[in-house]
Amino acid sequence: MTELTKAKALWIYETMVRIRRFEERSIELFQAGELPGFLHAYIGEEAVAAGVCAHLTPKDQITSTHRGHGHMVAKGLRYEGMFAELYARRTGYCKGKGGSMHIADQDLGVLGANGIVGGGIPIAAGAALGIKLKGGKHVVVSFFGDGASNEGAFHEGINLASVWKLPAVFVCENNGFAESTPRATHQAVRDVADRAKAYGIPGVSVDGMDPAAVYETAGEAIARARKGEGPTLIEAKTMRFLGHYVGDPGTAYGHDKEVVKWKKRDPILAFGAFLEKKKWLAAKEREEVRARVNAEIERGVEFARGSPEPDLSDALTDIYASL
Amino acid sequence: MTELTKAKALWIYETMVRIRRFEERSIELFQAGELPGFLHAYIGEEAVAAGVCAHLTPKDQITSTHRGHGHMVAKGLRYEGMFAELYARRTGYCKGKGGSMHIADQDLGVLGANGIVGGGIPIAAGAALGIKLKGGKHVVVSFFGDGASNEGAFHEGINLASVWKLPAVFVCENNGFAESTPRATHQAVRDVADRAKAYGIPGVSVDGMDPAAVYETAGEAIARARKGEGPTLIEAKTMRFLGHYVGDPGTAYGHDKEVVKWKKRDPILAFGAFLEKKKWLAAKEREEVRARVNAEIERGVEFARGSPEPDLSDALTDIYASL
Amino acid sequence: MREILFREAIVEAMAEEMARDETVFLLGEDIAEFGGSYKTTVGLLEKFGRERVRNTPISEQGIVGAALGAALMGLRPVAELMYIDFSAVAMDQIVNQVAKVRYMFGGKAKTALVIRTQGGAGRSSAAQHAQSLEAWFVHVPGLKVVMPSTPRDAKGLLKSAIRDDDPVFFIEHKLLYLQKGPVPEEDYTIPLGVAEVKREGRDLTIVATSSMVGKSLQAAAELEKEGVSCEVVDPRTLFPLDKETILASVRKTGRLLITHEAVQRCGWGAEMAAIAAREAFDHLDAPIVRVCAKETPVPFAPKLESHVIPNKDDVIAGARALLETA
Amino acid sequence: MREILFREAIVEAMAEEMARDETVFLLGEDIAEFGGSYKTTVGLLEKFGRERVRNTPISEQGIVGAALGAALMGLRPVAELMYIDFSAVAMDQIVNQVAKVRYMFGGKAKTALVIRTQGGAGRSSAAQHAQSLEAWFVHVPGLKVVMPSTPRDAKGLLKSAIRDDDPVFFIEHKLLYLQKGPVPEEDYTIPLGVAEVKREGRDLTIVATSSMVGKSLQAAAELEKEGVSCEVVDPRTLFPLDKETILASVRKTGRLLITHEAVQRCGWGAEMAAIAAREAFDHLDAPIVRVCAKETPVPFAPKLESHVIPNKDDVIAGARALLETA
Ligand SMILES: Cc1ncc(C[n+]2csc(CCOP(=O)(O)OP(=O)(O)O)c2C)c(N)n1
Ligand SMILES: Cc1ncc(C[n+]2csc(CCOP(=O)(O)OP(=O)(O)O)c2C)c(N)n1
Ligand SMILES: [Mg+2]
Ligand SMILES: [Mg+2]
Repeated sequence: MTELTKAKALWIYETMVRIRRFEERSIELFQAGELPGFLHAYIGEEAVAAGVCAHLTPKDQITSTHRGHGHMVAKGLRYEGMFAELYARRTGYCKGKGGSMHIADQDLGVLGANGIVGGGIPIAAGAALGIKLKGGKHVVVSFFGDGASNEGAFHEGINLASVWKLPAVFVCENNGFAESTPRATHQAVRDVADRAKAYGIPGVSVDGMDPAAVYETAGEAIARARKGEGPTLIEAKTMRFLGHYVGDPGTAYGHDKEVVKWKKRDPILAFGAFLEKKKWLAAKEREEVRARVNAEIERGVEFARGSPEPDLSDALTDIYASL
Repeated sequence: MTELTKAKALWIYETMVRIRRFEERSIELFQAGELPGFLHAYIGEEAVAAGVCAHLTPKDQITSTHRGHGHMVAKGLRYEGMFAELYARRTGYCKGKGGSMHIADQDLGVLGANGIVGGGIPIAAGAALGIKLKGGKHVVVSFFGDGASNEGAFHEGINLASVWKLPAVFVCENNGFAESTPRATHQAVRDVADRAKAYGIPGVSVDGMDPAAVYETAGEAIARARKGEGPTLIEAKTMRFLGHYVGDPGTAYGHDKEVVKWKKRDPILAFGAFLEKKKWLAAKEREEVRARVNAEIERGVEFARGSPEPDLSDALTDIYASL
Repeated sequence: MREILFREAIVEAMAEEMARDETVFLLGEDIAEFGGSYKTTVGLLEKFGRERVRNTPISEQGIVGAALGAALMGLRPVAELMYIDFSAVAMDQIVNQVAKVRYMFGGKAKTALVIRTQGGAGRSSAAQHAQSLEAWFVHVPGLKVVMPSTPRDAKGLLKSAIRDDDPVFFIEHKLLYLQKGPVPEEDYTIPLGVAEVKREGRDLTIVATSSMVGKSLQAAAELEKEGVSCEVVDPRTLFPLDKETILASVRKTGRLLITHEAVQRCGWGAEMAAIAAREAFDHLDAPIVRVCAKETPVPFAPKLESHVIPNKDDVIAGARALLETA
Repeated sequence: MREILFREAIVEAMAEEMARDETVFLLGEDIAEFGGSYKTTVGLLEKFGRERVRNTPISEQGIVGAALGAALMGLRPVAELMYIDFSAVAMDQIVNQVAKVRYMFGGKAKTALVIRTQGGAGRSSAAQHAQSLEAWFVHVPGLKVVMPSTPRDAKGLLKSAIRDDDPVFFIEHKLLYLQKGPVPEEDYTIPLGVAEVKREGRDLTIVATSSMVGKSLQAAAELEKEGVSCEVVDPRTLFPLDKETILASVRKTGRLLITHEAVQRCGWGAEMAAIAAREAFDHLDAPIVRVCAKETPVPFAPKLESHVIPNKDDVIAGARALLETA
């Protein structure tokens, strides 16, 4: 069993705050018309990214999704490069060519957000294969949503990982909706974790609003993977607090009603309270975290704003390594 | 429970013989160089097609595979048109344009063999949707192999059928091999039937060498589907007695060893013995069946041989309904 | 004539055909309560109910396969793929199944279905949400391919597509949805396979598809001021292709510019150029010019995106270059 | 020089690169004990073991995705798709992931991988096992596309493809596997992006790909007897394309025939024709001729199949027509 130490708990708390604040600030900037494209906010689901990534080193890899900012922050990407990417600046993680849905940084073990639902899952299997073939002890975590678990890529990717016993962990962030489509109308299975049975691998459902629970469950799966015992499917039951994308009020499909009860379980508030009870983090210290994060956020935004736009010639580089 | 009447039992027996003889004769013709393309023989698996199709009317639909002749015969397609198709004649079910892997006849409820492994599964879901929308009481049976159950199309098609509670039955003919790849190396799940759990539908494993068992299991699933209770995944454990395609000796990958024990359970011999014990079919009558089928076979072959080849102009028809 | 949005024209076309023919139904991701990502199915759930306006799981192979299966049973499904980029997920069903069953089955198959999708750049949606992939589908015998450029065409062509007995791949452009234009109130259709001369001219022919039609008309208006008279032809359906109308224009003007939003290499414009170079060889006074996207994935940065996607000025520059060559 | 089969050349290329570089490994359906459907991996399991010669489940999205993931980790996977027709199943991974990650990630991504596949008609394999789909992949920035026509080219190009840092889509023709040809014994590579003049000539240029190269050489030999001198150019890689070599030939002969096995409309020949019509406009003495497959799914009947697929006589007829026009 993976014990949650004070240091890890504080890291998780701060990471959740860092994710939340990144998203809140991005939304402001987006609504102010400063950011092009569109955004899918991770707010409400922070416990999943933070609880899982607490186990990962920079050499461990993740694949992410359209709703990927949370994973990036938790995996150690810096605000500067992330904001710069959202601002489409040259200093962004993808030089402004990728944007919100394609942030990546192989140096920090991020194999990319992905605009194709489910698209990262086979890639994660492949990265795990790569690690295995190279004899490494690292793992790959693939994040995706409940909706993604209906894509063929989910099936093929996990099946491959299971027959090859790859060091991969598949984390389904089950927020009950695929865009506007409630889970009950897009899959008839009781828990997404049950799908593990189709691959002969362990499947675990966990409370995705509780970072300690996520941390523990992920810890076991990741340890299994590191030991060469193969993949696990984790389902974290969670909820996005906002619409599918920034601008979607969520009213058309009952999300607005559903979300009310989930907000009462805000992972940051709940975990903050838990830490206070444990005497690991006082209310005042929470404010310090917040202030520190805010300062960092503003540095990130300033960095991005002050960064140059790409040159027109950048449009035609990075297509090939060599021609 | 679906009782196996004498009439049904005799139909199943004769159907198995009809399949076997069709395949044996096709192989002869192929080896004599009379048939172009390639063939995947169904020999050994006859109990599945016969046991399932015994429940179907011409208005019930099936989708089939590259190894489809057995399904076609069981679904009522005539030797004439089938041989003519293998001979690439104009009188074939597809006017010689489809060949072994694409035989189809919508009038008899055959939505096509398919050269794409898994490709028929979403189509079956769609046909079941079509039936449901039209208010019909018919069902769709989709046949496919163990290998196919690793394709994304399997996952997407069955999930769709399950959320829409469509009148479909998915029959996995688990013969333990996908071409040369043994099942244990292509999927880690114990039984393919376990994959039903990923869709919240019943999954049943049945002895695919025993037509009575297949008949019973399929009967329940089909009845469920007709009643509007949604799809079932049936796994029939079986074995092809020959290589993957005609010409593959099966020696490279251990099939030759594996098949030895299965041949002892030849469904035609075993079911013949069962019928004899039941006093439903004497040894002499078995010979009559065989003779009758053989005569029919030869009529089919003669028909095909005597049929005209397509005209060159046929190459460019049937691409569009109208232009 | 009343003016409505392109996306409203799409909604109307489906509403009318669904009212007219009860075998028509819709399936796709988030097309029900949500009314579609680009609001092209708004109100249809309310009008026609959940059986005929079906939200699907995120399963593009499933969507297209289901459409085909239902079509084989005699229905007329209209499947939506949210972005043309996602057609890649469903490519097997589109190309190996939908397009080929009629032929493989010797003609005995009902395949009256429409796959509606949305493509093109211009919203900073980056490389996986902004492609123009029409050439892939034109390359596949068995499919018909439609790319409307105006609300009027969108409605008339979609109605024809739904009534057509062949599979139609119907591509809408994300930037056109909010364009307004005159659309007749009475029932009408526009046949597949008929191009339209959107503007008459003498000096050169611009063959433009989808979003490039409007940009070409703007370019033509500017060039007019310089005394250059452009004819703008919109093929509207890329297959079947109305070669006659296009070639008649080329023979008249002697100069051809082809423009589309897809990347140039192996884009549809290559086929158009090859046809014109062959069938109007003696009438061409100058080499054919193609004005297409630069050969790169679509970048996120708006500055780069508008750099790689052809615009009015690129058309003007192309036209000038075309007129300067002997 | 010793002669070996095309398929043996493929095996040798992989064996040598695997011996040379231990990051190279293979994955695909039935490539291990079975040695591949067309025997292009025979003996490699024995030489390199099960870790580096990996049988996969029937999961084309999985295969390509896994190749990409492994490449991102610094390996050099060579993935086999048993038939090019099945690339449709994996299209999303090929086009939206493999081809684009380098660009989307701003250049920071290792994507050294090869997708080997097999295409073309001629064995009565019908519509889902006989396509020629190269144009799709040429249309996708980020991919390189190779189509060898001889054992020597196959080996040299495959070795280059494996060493290349970009994703290479490598298309072998099923009918070529059993063709024998001279292949050097010593280590050699053939660079991507370099065409080869397979036969020199004066009167017309035939640009031919894959299986059409051999047929074109036969046609050229026959035409020679009539006093017609054909130059046959094999681009070998469709992207990057060696335009210089091809256009130099066209400028010399003034006449161009393009031939491939894919259907004509929106095939690669359209691009080639558009390029030549533009860049050699003043040198063309006659309209460009394309000799391609008829626009239909591939039929099963051998008689129909050989009717729709272009052959030597079609090339000869095309050449004659080309020479007759002014
Ligand atoms: C292949 C593909 N199909 C559809 C979409 C459009 N799309 C983007 S996000 C989304 C919903 C995803 O739902 P889920 O996987 O549950 O993730 P969530 O948004 O809930 O985090 C859809 C349908 C896409 N991007 N890719
Ligand atoms: C999409 C696709 N991938 C691969 C193939 C090649 N192929 C044809 S049959 C076959 C094995 C199928 O195995 P299974 O589904 O178990 O059916 P079986 O042959 O055992 O009846 C393969 C790999 C194909 N036809 N289609
Ligand atoms: Mg979700
Ligand atoms: Mg099998």
